[in-house]
Amino acid sequence: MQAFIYPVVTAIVIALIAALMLALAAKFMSVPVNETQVKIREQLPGANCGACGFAGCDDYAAALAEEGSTVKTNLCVPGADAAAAAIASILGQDAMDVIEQVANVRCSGLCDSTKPEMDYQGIKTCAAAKSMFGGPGSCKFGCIGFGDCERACPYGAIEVCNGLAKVNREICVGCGICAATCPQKIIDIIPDVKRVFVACSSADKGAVTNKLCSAGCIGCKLCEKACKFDAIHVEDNHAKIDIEKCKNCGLCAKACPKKVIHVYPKPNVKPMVKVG
Amino acid sequence: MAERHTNLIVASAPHVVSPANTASIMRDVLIALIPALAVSVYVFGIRALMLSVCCVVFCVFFEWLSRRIMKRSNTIGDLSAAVTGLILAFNLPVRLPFWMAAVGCLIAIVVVKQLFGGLGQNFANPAIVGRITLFIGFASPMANWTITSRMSQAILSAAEVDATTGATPLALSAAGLPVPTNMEMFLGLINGSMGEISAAALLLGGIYLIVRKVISPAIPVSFLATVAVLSLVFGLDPIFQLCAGGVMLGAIFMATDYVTSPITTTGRIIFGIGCGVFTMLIRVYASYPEGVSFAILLMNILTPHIDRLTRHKTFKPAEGGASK
Amino acid sequence: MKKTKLQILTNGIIRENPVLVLVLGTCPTLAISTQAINGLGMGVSVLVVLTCSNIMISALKRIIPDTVRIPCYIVVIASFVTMVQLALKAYLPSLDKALGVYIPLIVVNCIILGRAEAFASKNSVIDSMLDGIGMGIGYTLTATVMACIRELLGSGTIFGHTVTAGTITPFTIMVMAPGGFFVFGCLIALVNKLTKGKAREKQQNKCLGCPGAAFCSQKVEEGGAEE
Amino acid sequence: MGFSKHLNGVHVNHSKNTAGLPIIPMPAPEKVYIPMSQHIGAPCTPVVKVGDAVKTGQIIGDSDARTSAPIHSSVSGTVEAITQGMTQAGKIDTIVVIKSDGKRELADTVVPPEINSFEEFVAAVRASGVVGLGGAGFPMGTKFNIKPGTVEYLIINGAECEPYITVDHAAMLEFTRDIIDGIRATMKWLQIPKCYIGIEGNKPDAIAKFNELLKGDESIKVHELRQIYPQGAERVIIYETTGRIVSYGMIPWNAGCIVANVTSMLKMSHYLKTGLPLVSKYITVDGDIVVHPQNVLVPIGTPIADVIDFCGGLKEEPGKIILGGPMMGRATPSDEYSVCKSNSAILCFSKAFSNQRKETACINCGRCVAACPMSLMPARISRAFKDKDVEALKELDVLYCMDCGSCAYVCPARKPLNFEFRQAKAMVMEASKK
Amino acid sequence: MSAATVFYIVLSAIITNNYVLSKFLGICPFLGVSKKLDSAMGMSIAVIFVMVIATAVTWPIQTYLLTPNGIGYMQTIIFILVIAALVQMIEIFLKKYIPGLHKSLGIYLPLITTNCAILGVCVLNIDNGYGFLQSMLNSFGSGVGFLLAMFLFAGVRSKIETNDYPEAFKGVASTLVAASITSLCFLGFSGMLEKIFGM
Repeated sequence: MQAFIYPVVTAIVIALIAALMLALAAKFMSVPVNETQVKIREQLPGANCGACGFAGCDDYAAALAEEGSTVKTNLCVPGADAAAAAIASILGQDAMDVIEQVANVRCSGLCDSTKPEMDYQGIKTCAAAKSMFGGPGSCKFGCIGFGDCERACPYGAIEVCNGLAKVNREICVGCGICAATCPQKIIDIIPDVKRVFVACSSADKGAVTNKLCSAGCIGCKLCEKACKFDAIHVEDNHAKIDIEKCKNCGLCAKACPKKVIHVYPKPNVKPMVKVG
Repeated sequence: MAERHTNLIVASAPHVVSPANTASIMRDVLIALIPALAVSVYVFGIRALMLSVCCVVFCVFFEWLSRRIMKRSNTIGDLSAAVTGLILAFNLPVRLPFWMAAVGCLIAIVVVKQLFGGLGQNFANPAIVGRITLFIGFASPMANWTITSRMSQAILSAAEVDATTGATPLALSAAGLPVPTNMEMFLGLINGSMGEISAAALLLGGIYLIVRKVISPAIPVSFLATVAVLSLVFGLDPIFQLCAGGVMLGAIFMATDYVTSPITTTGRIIFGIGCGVFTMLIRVYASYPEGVSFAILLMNILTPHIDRLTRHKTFKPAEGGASK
Repeated sequence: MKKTKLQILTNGIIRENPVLVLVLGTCPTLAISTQAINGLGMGVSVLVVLTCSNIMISALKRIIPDTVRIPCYIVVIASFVTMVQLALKAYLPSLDKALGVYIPLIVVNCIILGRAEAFASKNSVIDSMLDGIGMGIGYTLTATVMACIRELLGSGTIFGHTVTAGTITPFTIMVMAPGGFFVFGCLIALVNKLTKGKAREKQQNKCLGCPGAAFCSQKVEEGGAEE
Repeated sequence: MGFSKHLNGVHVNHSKNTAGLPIIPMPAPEKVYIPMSQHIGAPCTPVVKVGDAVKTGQIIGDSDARTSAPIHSSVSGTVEAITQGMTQAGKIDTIVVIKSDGKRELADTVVPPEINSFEEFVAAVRASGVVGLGGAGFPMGTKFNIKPGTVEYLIINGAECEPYITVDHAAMLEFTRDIIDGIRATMKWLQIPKCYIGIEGNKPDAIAKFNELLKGDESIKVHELRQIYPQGAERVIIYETTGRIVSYGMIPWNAGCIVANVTSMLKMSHYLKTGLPLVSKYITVDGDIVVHPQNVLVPIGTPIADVIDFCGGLKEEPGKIILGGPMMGRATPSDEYSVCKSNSAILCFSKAFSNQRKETACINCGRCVAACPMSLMPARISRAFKDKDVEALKELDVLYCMDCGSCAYVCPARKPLNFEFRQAKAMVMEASKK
Repeated sequence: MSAATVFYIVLSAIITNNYVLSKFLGICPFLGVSKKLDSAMGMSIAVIFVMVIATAVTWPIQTYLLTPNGIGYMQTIIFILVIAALVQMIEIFLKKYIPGLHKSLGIYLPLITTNCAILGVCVLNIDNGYGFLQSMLNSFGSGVGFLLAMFLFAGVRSKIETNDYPEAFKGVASTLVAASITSLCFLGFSGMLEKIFGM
């Protein structure tokens, strides 16, 4: 009988002592933690992309937990509606939809549509190349094509093909890291619902652009005439679309002689035209 | 208007570069190893040459193969694999079966170097790890020393007394037997790993490397000096300790491997001293007779820390000096 | 998505192999895999403990209060470990001697605690048992394979039977510490290759490589450590 | 760090092929293309219109900004166009195109200035259009616009440590007297007690000539610099002559010094004597494929192609054309760019010579660490740059890199180290802005 | 106990019988927390701390409670209970009274409960038949040995962390190969301490 009692009693006594001490310790030495913040942080994807405007996910969670109602719950673009809803429910607020954003490259100059101006033998990044006479291409406004954006994208949504960055709109969450990285500043972050874009940023005069790139906007203003909503205008020698006014009709794209206005298919429909 | 020149090369300054490149440095190391190779062929016979060629060929082959499998650029042209192969060969006893040497090459090139991304990214010297692995893995073949008629009388007579003592001078010394004279040690008329026997030939190579500015004297000098000083401290003959075993080969060719040694001169001196201290500690106290390779490996592992602590101080005014 | 019983059972063998994919229980695997028999013995011991503790914890999951669940799990596991230890001592004393301290250390083998926390505390008794058996087989296979490789290369034998010894000089370093790390690394690389990198994502993305993964309240990342 | 210790550097092959050759003036080209930003600071706005007739030395661009220098027409003729275009500085800039009438008539404004006060001196220096002609392009007028008496040392940079370039050397031999006059004027108006003329030891004739003319003048001393690149870098020459340390975030004035290039001093001196502003530049034309390597006096704005033609053209299709020295100069994409104030050389190299950089892996040899004059750790900075580790870059003091290129010169792996560091600096600046 | 014995026990636990590199105890944190030197050192110091305290508690329990009552087999259960409670206690204590230390060590404490090196050292002290003082020395030495291994390996990892590994070897696999090479150099010291201290 003793063979059973000793181990059981010892184990119980030691366990009790340990439990008691821990319970006492927990009671007298506790330090409060902000659990809301931890919970919110768990809902965020942890990409630390900064699309919310805070310095990383932790920061955003802290701001939400501490300032509550003053910080919007729908700022996390990568986490999309799911994260927004989860955060809202943690904070006991109504869920808000995230305005889905997507990146768009304002250039269509593929390797065969434009020519290099020099034999660039430096570091193969766009930022470095830009510091050398504005990049190896003869057009100084377009995509340099060394893929700084591709390396920066945490989602693998942007890729350089044939010398031009292309965004995969299915994967892109619109976090804006590529736009911040691009030394040419030709990547825009725009609401996903907008589907008509001018894929050129050249500020060269039409004649110059025409000489340098077969896929460049020459500022002919045919699109301006085609647009029924006064949404497209030529500024800085290339067409620009006013996002507020654009109704996605695509008439400008039909009118464009250089085919630099692209129309993306509606979301959730298989893409018909690939970017660029 | 003149004839136009367009589409020129645009690259960043400087537009001129020093003549030394990786391949030329490695070539210099290979040249510096020739005297030691010659001595080992003289002492051990033609098999020394065969084993060396075998190691070089295997190393280059493994380098080529692994780069190919990883679908990366071919790097055998930088000659670093050939250098590894030759140095590894120098660390082997001349009778070692060729397949064992090949295992060493496999470990050195594939495991230690290419698995970590290739030249410049390994943290331990490939030849050293190759040697240690063989040394521990194939303990008896790696201690199977050969006696030839060109060796010192002390070794020949020791072999006659006891057939099992095909031993190195260090083993003789440990066993309390008479050891070769210092001159014989210096010239290399002894047995041991095939490339490390002749201190004279290795020194010649070392001087060549220093003159060609391939290596800085910091590591060899501090390493050898530490060994000498510690020998005196332990009451041993410093010349014997310097010429015996792998100290010369290690100090001149293995500890000075750029990739695995510190980058600053101060760091290199600390590295050399560390190598010397551990070498002597292992020689005197541990169960292995020779500690050079363990010492260098340990210092290789410590190199990141040494580098961290011996950083150059940037040229700037002392704290609180005039600033904007 | 609900997994079928078969999936639960086979999950642990390759796709979520506890050692090679989740990188749990590395210490005993490395330490005992010098001989195939030890690997097998260790594997079976873990299998038994894992299955029993999974069943027990799953059965008790409603009774155990949430706040003290970890100590409770540990006690349950420790009890089974002690039983296995006593059984080995009685019936296989040579194996017990060979495995030595690593038998009591099964208690802190993260596989067991990890499965208790991640699976058994949330699933039915039957599922938990299957999970335990599957994971246990995964562990046993890995430990045995690794031990076979090391024994073959390092001593030229497998399960003590001479294979190459005598014809090829054994590469003794394989049964020493460096050989253990190396073979383990190569096996993980092999699994990475077979799963086309999916295994690596698992190794990196969660803190599965650390022993406290199951119940670590503060993420280690905060302190700068990762994996 | 004691004064006795020298800064690191690299031994570069001097290749001073044109040393001892006289400076040959080049006739006005058909057209000159004068960019409006040839200096550090605010770009000038054109003050002429298309169709205007201009004369040599007439101001065609000016700015009100404190840090700026006026730009003068280098030829006489008519303004043909004012366009936007890429300049040799790699930026898009306003360019005034002047069609030369071939006469190079001087403007009426070219009369020696009258100087009676510090203010008038500074105004004259500014009006001369002289900028840091060694390559930096900092306006002299701004540099000298300090409180008189606050500077202890005037340092004249005659190191000319870049290989190939010999124009400073030629100018020092030819116009020694003018340079000394310029120095004396500067010392007088800025109340500087002491002047060092730093000349690298490979120009003993220039050192001898200065010593001879300065006999008995204790305030101006010639300092023979070691023959090691980069002795001419501002921070290095200040340290080597005075032992003072100027580093990132400081200007020489913080250390009580003013540094001026020897040619800048000469051009300023010429302006004070004749009133002719900076309209032409001494240029070394050299390189393995130039038919007649020589030193030329080139009107500013002359296309590179014209200068090369003047020197007999090229023996073969060039691989690289470099503006400036081979250590810090810029390779241009084409020879359509024009010469500007801060150029001192045009070097043309064959394709074979240019294609010598094939990057391999860093082998940690430590040559870059031994070479860096700023005692940085280039190999580690390069690694941190590769890892995009901004914290480490900052900690490794990448901002103190002065882009001298010593590290990249010695690198056996042919890594473009200093180019990487330029990117790294941009990364650090970007991060600290946030 | 002579000074030589003291040094022998401590040094052999540090070098020749290094817990991590020759006994494979505490591999998880060795691989997991060695990426940065700071965290590696924090973890190691926490381990030394807990090891010594755990030994101080478990040794008397075994010697005075379990063995005399013939329930030595309860060792595993009791030890792990005690260690778990101890770690928790230490954490709560540090959090309250030495928040600075808690900030630097605290995050490692929960990981230590299941660090097999802790339980291992407690069990091995008993298995080896060490007395109390010897056990304490052995625990301390083992902790320092852990620290040494972490220190060396943190350096190695800082150097190789961002290498371009072959695809399959990225991550844990390459870390293990690096550990393999690191453990190699410890073999060189075998027999050294026995010779020095004449054991």
